[in-house]
Amino acid sequence: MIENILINGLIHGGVYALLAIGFSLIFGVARIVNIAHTAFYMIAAYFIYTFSTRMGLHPLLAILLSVVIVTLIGMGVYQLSIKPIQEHEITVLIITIAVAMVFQETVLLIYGGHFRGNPGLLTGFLEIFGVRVSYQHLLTLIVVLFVLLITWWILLRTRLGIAIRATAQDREVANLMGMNVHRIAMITMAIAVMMAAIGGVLIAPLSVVEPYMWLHPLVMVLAIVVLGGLGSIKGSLIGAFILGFTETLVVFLLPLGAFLKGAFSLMIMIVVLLLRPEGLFGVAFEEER
Amino acid sequence: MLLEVHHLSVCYDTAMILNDLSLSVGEQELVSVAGPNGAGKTTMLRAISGLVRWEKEILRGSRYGDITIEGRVHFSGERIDQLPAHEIAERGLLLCPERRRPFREMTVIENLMAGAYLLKDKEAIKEHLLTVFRLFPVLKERSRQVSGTLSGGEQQMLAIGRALMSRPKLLCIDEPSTGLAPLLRKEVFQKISEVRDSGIPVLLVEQEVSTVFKMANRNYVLSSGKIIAEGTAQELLQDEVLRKTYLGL
Amino acid sequence: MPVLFSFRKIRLFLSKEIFILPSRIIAFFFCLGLLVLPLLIKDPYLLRIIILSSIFAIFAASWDLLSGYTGQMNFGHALFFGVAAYTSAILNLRLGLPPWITIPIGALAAVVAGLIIGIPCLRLRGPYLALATLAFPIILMGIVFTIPGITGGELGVSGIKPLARSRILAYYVCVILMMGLGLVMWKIGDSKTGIIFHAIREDEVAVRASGINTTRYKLLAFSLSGFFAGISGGLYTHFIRIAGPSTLEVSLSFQAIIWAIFGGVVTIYGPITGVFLLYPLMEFLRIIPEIRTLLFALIVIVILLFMPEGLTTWIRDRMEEECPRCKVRNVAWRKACRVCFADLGKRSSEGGEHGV
Amino acid sequence: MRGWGRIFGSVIVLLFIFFGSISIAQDIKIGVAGPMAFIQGQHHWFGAEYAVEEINARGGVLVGGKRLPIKLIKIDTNEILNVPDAASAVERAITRDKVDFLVGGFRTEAVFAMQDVAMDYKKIFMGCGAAHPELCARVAKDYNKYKYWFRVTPINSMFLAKVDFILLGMVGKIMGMELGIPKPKVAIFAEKAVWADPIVAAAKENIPKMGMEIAGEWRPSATATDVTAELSAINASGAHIIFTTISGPMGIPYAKKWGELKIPAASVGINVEAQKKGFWEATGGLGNYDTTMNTYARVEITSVTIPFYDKFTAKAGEFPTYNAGTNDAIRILVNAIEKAGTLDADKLVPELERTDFYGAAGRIVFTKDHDVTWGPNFVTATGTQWQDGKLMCVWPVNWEGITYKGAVKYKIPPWVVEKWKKK
Repeated sequence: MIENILINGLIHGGVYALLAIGFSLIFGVARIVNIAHTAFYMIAAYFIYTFSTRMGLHPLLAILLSVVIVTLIGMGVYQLSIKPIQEHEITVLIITIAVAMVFQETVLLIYGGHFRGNPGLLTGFLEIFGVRVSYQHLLTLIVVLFVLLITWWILLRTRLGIAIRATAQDREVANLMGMNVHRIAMITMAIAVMMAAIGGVLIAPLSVVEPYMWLHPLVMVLAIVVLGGLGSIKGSLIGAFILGFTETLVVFLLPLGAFLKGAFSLMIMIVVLLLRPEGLFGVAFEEER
Repeated sequence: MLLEVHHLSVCYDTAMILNDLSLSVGEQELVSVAGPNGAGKTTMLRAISGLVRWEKEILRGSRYGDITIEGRVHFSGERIDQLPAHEIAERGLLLCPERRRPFREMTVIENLMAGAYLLKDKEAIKEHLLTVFRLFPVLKERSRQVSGTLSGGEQQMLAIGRALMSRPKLLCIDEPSTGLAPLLRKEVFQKISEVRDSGIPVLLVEQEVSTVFKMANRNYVLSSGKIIAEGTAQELLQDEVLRKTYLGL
Repeated sequence: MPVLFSFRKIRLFLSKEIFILPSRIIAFFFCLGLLVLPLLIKDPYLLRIIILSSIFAIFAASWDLLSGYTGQMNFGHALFFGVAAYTSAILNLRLGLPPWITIPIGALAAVVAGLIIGIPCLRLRGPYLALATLAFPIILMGIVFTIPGITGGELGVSGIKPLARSRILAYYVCVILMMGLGLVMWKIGDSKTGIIFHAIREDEVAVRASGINTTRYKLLAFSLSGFFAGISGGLYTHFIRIAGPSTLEVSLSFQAIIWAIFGGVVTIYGPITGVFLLYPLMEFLRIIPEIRTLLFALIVIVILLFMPEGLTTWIRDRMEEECPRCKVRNVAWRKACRVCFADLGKRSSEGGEHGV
Repeated sequence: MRGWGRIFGSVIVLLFIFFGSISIAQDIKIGVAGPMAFIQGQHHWFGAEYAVEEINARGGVLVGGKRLPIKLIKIDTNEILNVPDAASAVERAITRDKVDFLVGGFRTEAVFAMQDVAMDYKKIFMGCGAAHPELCARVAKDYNKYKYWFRVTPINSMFLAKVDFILLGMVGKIMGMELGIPKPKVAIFAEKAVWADPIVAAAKENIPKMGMEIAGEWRPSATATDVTAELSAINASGAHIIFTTISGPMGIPYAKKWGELKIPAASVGINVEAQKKGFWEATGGLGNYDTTMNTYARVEITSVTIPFYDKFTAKAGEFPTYNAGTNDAIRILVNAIEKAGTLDADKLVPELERTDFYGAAGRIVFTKDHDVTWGPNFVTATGTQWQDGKLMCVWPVNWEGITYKGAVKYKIPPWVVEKWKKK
């Protein structure tokens, strides 16, 4: 039981972290609430389905192709439909909703509303203390943690990472330090979409691939970034694991209330906001400009 | 002259913040600009460093109305008022903004590295870091601390240090003494004159006239977006009207 | 003769207040058109589309009243709609109350919901508020599913009395309510309260500093908006004759935002225009059902890329101009203001100083 | 003057509507209402097309000495996403496309709304997709208004539960015989949805009566995508059988994880995803041995079942699910029209009430409240099990004297046998 909670919590938390960190980065760097963020995750899952199940490519090649294509799509969307009207924050919001709708409808048109599954790289399971854990889960866990570590390293240790974080915290000062905020926003968009795509590719074998699979993660990601504090990367990471574990715990400990896991996570978010209106690691608003 | 500002005017919608302002800063100089609240001191620095243009671009077409900028700014003989802020920084004009604004979630050392963004040479970065640490030993002590938790004085040192990391040709500092205790103010001003002495000219905007005028080579007095007086500390402080009305002495 | 007198009064009113601005002329003929339409065309399907458009127009305008005017971004506007829909449906089904009682009670329930979420959300600002409000309908949906005995779970509450005996009657109820409530909301936006709402959006700290209790005004905005959204929710329930979880879905909240921003916010008439263009558009696109939503989304993207401030705002700014002195709107080609006769010539940088 | 004009105008409009729908008809228009972007709507459509192709091939429907062809109108209700959209779509089809009859419907919340619209226009609506009893209970409550509604598929959710328990009992009995488990433990695994509630309640009451034991109850969200947690808990509870009630997408990850982790409990009940052909691909074959209730199966329920099943599968690339009942619905409708010799709905209703029709799903006879009759020698529904890539019929086998030709014996998953055989 505890092992299960641990592994499931880590996987959920990890995938949410992949999505939430990207969302948070874009929000910080470009001040965009990107509703389409998890839609990238959805189309990545469809790409991997197409490449591996339909076309029978080697799984690793399929993964690589899916991530690269989705990243390019993400950059295209930013360049064509977000950048031109970036200053109208609320209009950008609608555009991103519409972009998500476009993705969803395109997928629906091509694949229909069928629930698709994708085979994992590995089958079989490992028995740890009498608890069965599938290899696919373990693999996913390792990859998620690995990607998170790489992201962490990029953000913390490289020149680009420092520029991204600086821009996320204060665009104006970053500009003053000689950082080309527009270019950094573009790079950030690419990184964020790539993380979402990796999340989608990883989740495809564990879950159902369907055109609406972006909605629940979207709500969760929004809850996570608010919980952790908008624009705070540390907050997103910790928030993701808090809510990932909350979901898992609710499922395990309240068998009758498993359908409440979404509502539960959101209530946690609201309670945190009541105590700390700027989220766990957010900057109090008087400070920001 | 290193920096020359000619007839600069800035309007936010219909409100005129700067009105035909001209000033200049020479090599090796520390120049101060003083004036009452709302005189347009901060806007002047933001206009020179390219932030007003940036703001104009961001607010374009929104309901907050348009920003208009007129006039010319020359830096090392090159016209820079049409350049975006990050390119102005690339040319060596750095602004240390009002209220210090460190990258709060990042540590002191990361803040300094962010300041060194324009440099690609690792050796040069190391060298500049040593220089900054020599100037502000306190930053070395706190280098692993998250900057949001520093005291106000330390944050000010960090902000100046961050701007110095890219070895600017001109450092503009906006109101460094705000919210600091008198003792700390003195220390900050001391550091700023050390910066000038190390060969980096400084354009300093400050309300705390008594200290600044003495240490600056030349001073300007700004009111309602216009330069109303210019000169050394002695010249300006002799003028009774100026002292009473504009400098509050 | 009194009749003649009132006729002249009407004509005076029309020429002084309506036919002075293109936007008002358009609004006038739009309303007139809606009122006479059923006399000419009795197609129930057409009437249905206009009825639903009217209902959603109230809904979108109420979002504007809250989020557009005060800047309190509400991502969970469906909460009001759903609360009112369920309340009126259950009252009608269990107690057999007629629609004209259940709809106002439902709206009051939505006001209560507005207060319940408004109070904890008062401390939140900007995107935090937006994302927190998104959560409430989802939480409520969780509750709806936990008590299926009352709410019917995923099946919803059905077997409700229709809004009116005939389609035309329902049409007039909805259309007239839409116009009336739209006018009321517009007046609120123009009143002193509305100006304070504006001010809260622009700079809340400054408003508080000038001695105004912003908390009270924000709660007022939440309850007013909740009330109007609630009316639309009640109308919807009685028209469709079912209240189900679809009234609480995230997509409905997003729909409201799309309509409002497409039309242009902080105007009230913008969201109404948005609904009256986009809802029938969606119906028209039924001719190509496969790509209907896709086309809808693409149209929204393209139009907003060209008119980021919304459709009506874009058009209005090309037809009309605000007098810099007395803030009254004028036709763009007028040379002097129609009220204070201030010069409306092209403003230059000196022109700004003239005004001061 | 104006008043007269208005009355005159409306009379003309009314006459136009009146004659427009009845006398000028060159063909019979049947609206197929369903979420066309989704598999449910596609089954509605393919089922209807299959029936209409055959009927039109033999010349159409004989009405009053004339043969009229049937024209199908596709009504994309978008009902899964948008309920008012569904009602509008139906009204559009009735007023614009002038459909004479309606078949289809899926999401219960939307079907209620569509039913109301159809009844307002007195259009016969043959439901093929929503199982809620209330839909037919309305006929009993307000006969004059709702008499135009008939349900062809699926069977009422009450009977759905009944079949469900029969399947469970069968598996329990086989496990008892083959593995020597005297009192199998049953884990109740049902999605959290209203339609599943009565089944769960009945399960809690019936399972002990059936000589079995309840190991626990798990109710994940209908839209859950990962049920590893629940399955681990079931594994720990020592259950021998998992009694499933799943209609949502969760059916895929459930079966996948069940097969992958080799949870030692036979899975039986309702899993709508397992009724579909894509299930095998979606689970990567891990859903082998999952058993679900079904409407059709490739067995001889009646003489028309297998041809229908094969042609449908060839055409749609999918096994027919209950939504494909539009096929039987249209045939029933056509029979009634030919017998009554009219398209007048009021005259057709009594004729439809007298229906006794051997369709692909079995012998269809309507109850007093226009629901499809369930029972031996009527529509029974089927039990199907995935056996190595094929969906086999495993029930009814020797039930009330009925065995459909082609049905096979239920197989206990080998890992379940392995786990419990030794004891």
